[in-house]
Amino acid sequence: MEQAFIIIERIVIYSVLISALYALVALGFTMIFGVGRVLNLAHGAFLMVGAYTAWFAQQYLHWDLYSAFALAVVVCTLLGVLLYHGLVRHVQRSPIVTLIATLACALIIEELIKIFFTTNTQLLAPFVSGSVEIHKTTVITNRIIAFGASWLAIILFWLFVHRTRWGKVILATAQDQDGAALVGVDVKRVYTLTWALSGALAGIAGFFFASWVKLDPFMWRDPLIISFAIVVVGGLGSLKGSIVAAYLIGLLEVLMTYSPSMRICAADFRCFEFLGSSWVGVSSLLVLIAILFLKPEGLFGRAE
Amino acid sequence: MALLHVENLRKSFGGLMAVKDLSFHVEPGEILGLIGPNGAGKSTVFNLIMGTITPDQGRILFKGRDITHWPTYKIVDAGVARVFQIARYFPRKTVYENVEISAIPNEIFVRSADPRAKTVESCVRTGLCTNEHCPGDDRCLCRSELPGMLPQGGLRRLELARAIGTDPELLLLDEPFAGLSHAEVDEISHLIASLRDEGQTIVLVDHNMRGVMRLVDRIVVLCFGEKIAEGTPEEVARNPQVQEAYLAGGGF
Amino acid sequence: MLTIENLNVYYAKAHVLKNITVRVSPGEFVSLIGPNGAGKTTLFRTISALKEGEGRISFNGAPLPRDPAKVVQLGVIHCPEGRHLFPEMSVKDNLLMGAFRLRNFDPASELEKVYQLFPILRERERQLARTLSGGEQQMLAIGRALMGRPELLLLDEPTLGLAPIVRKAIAEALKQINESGVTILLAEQNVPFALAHAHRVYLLETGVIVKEGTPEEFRADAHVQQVYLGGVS
Amino acid sequence: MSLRTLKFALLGLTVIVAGAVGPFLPSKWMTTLLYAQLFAVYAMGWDILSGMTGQISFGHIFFVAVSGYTAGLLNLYLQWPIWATVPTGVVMAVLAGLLFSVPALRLRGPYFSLVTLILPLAAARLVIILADWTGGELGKFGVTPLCQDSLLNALNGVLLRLGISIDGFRLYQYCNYYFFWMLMAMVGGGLVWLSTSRIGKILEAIRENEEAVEAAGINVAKYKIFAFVVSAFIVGLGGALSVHTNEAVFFNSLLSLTTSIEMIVASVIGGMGTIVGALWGGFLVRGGEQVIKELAQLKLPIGAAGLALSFLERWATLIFFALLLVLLFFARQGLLPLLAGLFRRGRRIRGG
Repeated sequence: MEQAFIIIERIVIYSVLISALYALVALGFTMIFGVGRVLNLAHGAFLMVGAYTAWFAQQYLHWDLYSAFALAVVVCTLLGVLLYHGLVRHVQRSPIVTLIATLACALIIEELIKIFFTTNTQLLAPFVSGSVEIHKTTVITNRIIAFGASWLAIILFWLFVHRTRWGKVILATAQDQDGAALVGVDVKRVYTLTWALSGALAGIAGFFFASWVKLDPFMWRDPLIISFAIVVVGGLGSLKGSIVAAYLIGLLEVLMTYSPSMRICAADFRCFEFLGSSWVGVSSLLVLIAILFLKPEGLFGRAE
Repeated sequence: MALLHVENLRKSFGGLMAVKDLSFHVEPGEILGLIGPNGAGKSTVFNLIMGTITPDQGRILFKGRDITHWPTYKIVDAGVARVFQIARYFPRKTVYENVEISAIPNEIFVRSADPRAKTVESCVRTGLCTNEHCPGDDRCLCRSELPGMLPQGGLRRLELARAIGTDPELLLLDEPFAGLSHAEVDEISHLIASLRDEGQTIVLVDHNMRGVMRLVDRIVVLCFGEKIAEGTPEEVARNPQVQEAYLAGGGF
Repeated sequence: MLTIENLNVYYAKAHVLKNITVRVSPGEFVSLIGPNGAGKTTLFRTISALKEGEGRISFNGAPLPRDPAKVVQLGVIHCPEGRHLFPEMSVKDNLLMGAFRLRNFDPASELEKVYQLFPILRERERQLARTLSGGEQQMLAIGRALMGRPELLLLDEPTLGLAPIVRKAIAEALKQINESGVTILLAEQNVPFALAHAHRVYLLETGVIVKEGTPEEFRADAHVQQVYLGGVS
Repeated sequence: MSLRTLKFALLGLTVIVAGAVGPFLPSKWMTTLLYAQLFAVYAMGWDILSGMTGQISFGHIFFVAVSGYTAGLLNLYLQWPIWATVPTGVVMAVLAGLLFSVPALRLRGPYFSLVTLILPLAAARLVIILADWTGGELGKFGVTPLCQDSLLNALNGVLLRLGISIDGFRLYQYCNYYFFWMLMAMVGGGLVWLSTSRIGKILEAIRENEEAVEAAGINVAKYKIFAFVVSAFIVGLGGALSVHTNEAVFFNSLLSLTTSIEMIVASVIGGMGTIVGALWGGFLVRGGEQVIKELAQLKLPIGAAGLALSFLERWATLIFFALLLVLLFFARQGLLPLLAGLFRRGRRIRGG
């Protein structure tokens, strides 16, 4: 009984922590779709660039952690603007070409990282090392910091969008592009701003994502899938929906880690594990496919 | 027996009742005018008949069969065709190929009659290509022309040819004169009259009375989703309710 | 004030507007009538730089810039067909967005002017724009355009799909707006509405201006009477 | 000349050239072209669905994997012979296509593409979970070869009687090469025929305006599902056969996301929806890859050039992707339509 309670407590704490990071990971992706109707398949690669920038600054330039973090955010912001002006702006009209082009960008970034930093796994130094006890659950301190930072970023973002002039302009453009142009909004500038913001958010998310897991040239795929899943479950372009969805998917993944797994073994000792931690990634993908089939507009989205 | 029966049709979008307990019928060989100001629900009625949207209530009978919940292609197969107000063509196919799609039967594995003869017939009948253009069919003018090069009147003919290509018993025309010049209006209305003379049953939607007065046999007047009058053009024109709600419209 | 000379506009290969020449003087109320698909909306979109065109468009003597934001900055404000409101924003926020071009203004008094014109909007102030009825949405769209303090107001099909009583209210409002000194260019299919308060009228058919004159001349014209004023009665 | 005749002529020409150059190819290039032919089959399979109907699939490699893993694993663990594994693999791919296509009818544009992109990602995870059987990312060797000793001996006998003597490895290569050459020719012929038939006309029309097709009395869903099934059949066939050529189930050849994207690129470069264009695009992509690799391996002793080329070696894949991006940008219309345009203009000049 005692044991069961501890497991439930752990599931709750871990899923609350990781879900905040997931929401942050998806935030920039959601915004770009919400405002410009563009699905940026290079979003995961943005996170990766952020993570590697911070790591590079620490490892080779011997910068302190805060400067490395700042550099990561700046580099990602510039990357967002660069990708928009160099590529997306010209192909935006065809959603399919945009998908192919942004995916190709992600693969190019993956190649670049392979060339410069090899395929070896790297570790990013955490802000604070060590761990703390919450009741009877041990939690790595850095993850609590990531949780706090994620929520801080989300709240600041929300305040920016709803309380500032330029935030409202972004909202207006998202709701009706022609309408915005006709009250005097420079729509191209708004797009540039959203891509810069999306890059910055990806830089922050990349830093914490990397310090949560690890760095390698393939690390962009998971955040991209998480962003998809969250955005699709939450309804494309809805911030509130995204946060709820992030928590659903975070909970599902943590549950998967702690779910009793079934090991089925053949006579020759070849085994197959049903459920359990190796299913963490598969479960959210399957949920994603199921939702797209059943309710293409997302659980919390309105049909367009 | 009437060709088409619409019974107590009702459809609302959000809180707005677009079609309200509408009933009317279409006799074989006649042209029925469905008239009403913008937003009266005329296009919604066509969408309901074609199965693009499903009604909240009521049914639609075509040749005695209930087609209310059929998919569009099946309704077209049964013999109802629609001409859209805004042409919905295949921009990268030639005019001829555009019409050809309608002449191809809905079968993947069964070998069926050659669609060529029917395609040429539809092109010629709507004046899209004249017989000189298609003597042996192969050097037909329509073969090299893309729809984007056609004038408004030509596009309307293309739409008509595509509809006729499906061998319809009932033809629904959605604002056939919209966006046409004065001369083109005359041409298209001659074309519609000639189709009627060949025995084609037609339902024609328009928001303006004048263009259709001399074409139609009977008129149903819609206003805010409701039928407010029905009868011959003369009867309807005399109807005080029509004059008040539609023609006069409180000054405009 | 607004001069359009020999304007040609194409969609892909289709020639939508052919050699259009239109002039609007300060303080005028000019209507542009014509059937569906004649090119009225295209003309408006070209003026407000949402669409490219060949020809000269000048405003107060200078060529009109080819960037929608800059056109608005000059006080040429387009109230588009289909309204293009911000559906998830409140009525008030929609109106305030309308004043985006103004650097310093007093929101309360500007809002008050719009509420005077359309009192119903005051009641709906906090409601989301998408929850309004069609007529209220149209009033909001006009109100939003007014918040930008237009010198020239371009109104595209404001009566589309509206009940006669609402049309009457909008016609009255347009008259007041014009009398307060705003120049109006109105595109309408509903000819009686377009003629009601206009000083001058253009008739556009398949991309060509076929007639220009006063409302009286239009009412007297046999062709206009037969085709656009419903020769039934 | 009708479009169909033109396409068959271009296809025939390509097939004849590919067949004729075979004996003159050095071993390395023969392998490259062998895989180029396989890839061309994938690209044509993709084109009949995505190029023709406009439902852009990002994850067609999924159907390669379903068929390839089915065939390979049945052969490895149950010792099924080739004549049983390949049809079973293809049937599984077709079933997967059918199962996927019905609910996918609800999805439009980018949503459809997204779901197809997720399929191979999910499959990759499953392959890794089942690594004890599938070999995970490393793959599993020991699949029965397509060209078995008995077949090679028989071939050798025939050739000897004709007075030709070929050494064992070369013969083995020839066998595989011409096997895929035949597959490419048959698939190409079948798909060119289908794409220029009435069915092809309808598939193209669906790409341009679905509503108008429905209004013409045609069941769009039925045709979309049909295209999906044909497409899954073709790429499934290629996948199952490739497993027997490689004599292994390789994660990288059966489930690589890059290959999935390359199918799109091949078809776009060649001209979407033209089939023959996809075939050419397939050769260009695989050939181009090899050319870049070859260039990268050239080590010239002369200063700057030598440096530049050894630099290329590490950058080969990256340069390849960048080139693809550039091609996507500038050759969006595709090679075949470009040629057809020139051809038409030429005829007009001659005629008028």
